[in-house]
Amino acid sequence: MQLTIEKGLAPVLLDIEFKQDTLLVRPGGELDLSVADFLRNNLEESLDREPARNIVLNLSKVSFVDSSVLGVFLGRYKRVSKNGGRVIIVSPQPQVRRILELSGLFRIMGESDSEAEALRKLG
Amino acid sequence: MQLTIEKGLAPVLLDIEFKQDTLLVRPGGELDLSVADFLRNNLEESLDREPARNIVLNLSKVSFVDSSVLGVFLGRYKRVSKNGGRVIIVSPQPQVRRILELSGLFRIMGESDSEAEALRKLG
Amino acid sequence: MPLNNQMKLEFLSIPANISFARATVAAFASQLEFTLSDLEEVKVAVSEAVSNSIIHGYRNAPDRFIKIYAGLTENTLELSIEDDGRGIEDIDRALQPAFTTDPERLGLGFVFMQSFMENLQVDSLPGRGTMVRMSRRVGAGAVQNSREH
Amino acid sequence: MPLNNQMKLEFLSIPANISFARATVAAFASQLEFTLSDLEEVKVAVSEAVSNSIIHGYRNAPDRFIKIYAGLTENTLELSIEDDGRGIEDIDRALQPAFTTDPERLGLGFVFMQSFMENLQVDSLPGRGTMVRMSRRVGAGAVQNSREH
Ligand SMILES: Nc1ncnc2c1ncn2[C@@H]1O[C@H](COP(=O)(O)OP(=O)(O)O)[C@@H](O)[C@H]1O
Ligand SMILES: Nc1ncnc2c1ncn2[C@@H]1O[C@H](COP(=O)(O)OP(=O)(O)O)[C@@H](O)[C@H]1O
Repeated sequence: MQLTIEKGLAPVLLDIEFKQDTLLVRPGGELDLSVADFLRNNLEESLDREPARNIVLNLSKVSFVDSSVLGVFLGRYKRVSKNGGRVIIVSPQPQVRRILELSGLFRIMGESDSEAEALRKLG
Repeated sequence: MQLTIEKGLAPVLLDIEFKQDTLLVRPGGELDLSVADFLRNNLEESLDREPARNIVLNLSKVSFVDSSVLGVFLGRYKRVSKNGGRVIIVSPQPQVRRILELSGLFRIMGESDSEAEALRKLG
Repeated sequence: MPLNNQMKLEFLSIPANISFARATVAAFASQLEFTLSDLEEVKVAVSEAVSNSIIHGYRNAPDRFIKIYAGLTENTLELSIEDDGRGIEDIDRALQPAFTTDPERLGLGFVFMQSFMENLQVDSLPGRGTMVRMSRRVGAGAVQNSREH
Repeated sequence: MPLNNQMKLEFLSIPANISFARATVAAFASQLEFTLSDLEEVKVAVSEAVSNSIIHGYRNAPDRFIKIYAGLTENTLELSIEDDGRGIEDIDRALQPAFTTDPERLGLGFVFMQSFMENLQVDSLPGRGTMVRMSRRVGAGAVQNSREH
């Protein structure tokens, strides 16, 4: 599933794929409050639809996150971890990585260098 | 001769070479009032120093010009044309090209696709 | 047309702020569906108006302020650029292509603003300042009238 | 320290303006020799402060205004972000990591501002508004204190 919302010159892309009881989530662009609802709603709908146990969050195309979007990630983490699922973050860019570290999200979510490695860890 | 002035994230580069009685001028970046004096002074000094008859203005790395900088180009055109020299513009980017057209500068200066072609025209 | 967004920007009258001003207006305007080439043209218009305030309005005094107001309707960018500098004696003459009061300059600033934007309006009072207003519609197309001089 | 440059930016309290605001501050700050990574951190701080004004200050009312003031000394960016919204009852508590009045949020906004900027100061009057001031020196280095909660 490929979704785009136009935000001037920086479109936010969201690609969601379901594979091996895991939701592969690939957002792109600058993620802030203006796209938080869009992200939250699409993730919730996907989790409602698919029997997904885990989430792999591929952040390689994300150039910016702030705390509004970390809240969306944490909310989805809470939902899947209730059923024993996990969230693994893949390839965050350095500036995004720093925010994830500072927020403590890295302490509760795992990190992998690639989607394949993340799926191996989860499988 | 390689010159740079730092302008935040958009450094203005200026490379000037003398070849076959022609000054090859290669500026870069966004050219506006804030660099007009820098350009004017460096071009004047080069014209004082070298026995240059013509100027080849390679604009391939220039992403922005406004009328302040066109004034600098026109001033140098006037100086060399007094001695029968010419100015040829090489590879302007589309948005720069439009400004050159609109200003009428293209009517008095020639255009070439490469420095080599410009030098052939002049030689 | 109702405004969907508005911003005001005020900054010191120094040449380093010209690129800042045009980048800021372009970033704001990019909330509409302008093409990159449209935005390049808007940038030229902003650059010319701000340069004029610095050079002509304030005669290069670096401690004065320039104000930009921008509004977005459904499909139009509305802009005004304002200084409280020397002002313009004869606006009609100032608007003529190739007219300039500075022999080092080309007199093309207003020509570019008029070519790249719509509804250019200049208000000015000698000794009080100058306000340049202009707008640009999405899809208005590039250069309307290619003047030469 | 004398200011070498100054700008003020005012814009509507809508989420689309958050990215505009951080891009504008970063463009202005780039007149100093900040690294790209410094500018990314400044952007996060601006994003958090502006989001707070929209969400907490104005409770998502889209017709209010947010003001940003930025000044540059030789080596420092000084910032203030201001709203005239609801204000903060207990500033000390608001500044605590993980404190939030909105269960959907993380309470990390001020943590990020404090980590990425220096001299964070919050002035607020309930019912009157909030002003957040902070600064960032060139070469001040990245995250000063990596908190976890
Ligand atoms: N903001 C301003 N304040 C005072 N005079 C101005 C201003 N803008 C333009 N002018 C006057 O109008 C003339 C024409 O402006 P313009 O077409 O931009 O050409 P140029 O800037 O090359 O002179 C200027 O030479 C100046 O006398
Ligand atoms: N501009 C503001 N206006 C009113 N209240 C604010 C403002 N900024 C922050 N606050 C209050 O401070 C609390 C903590 O802010 P912050 O650390 O950014 O976390 P969060 O935004 O996630 O709640 C907010 O929950 C809110 O109650």
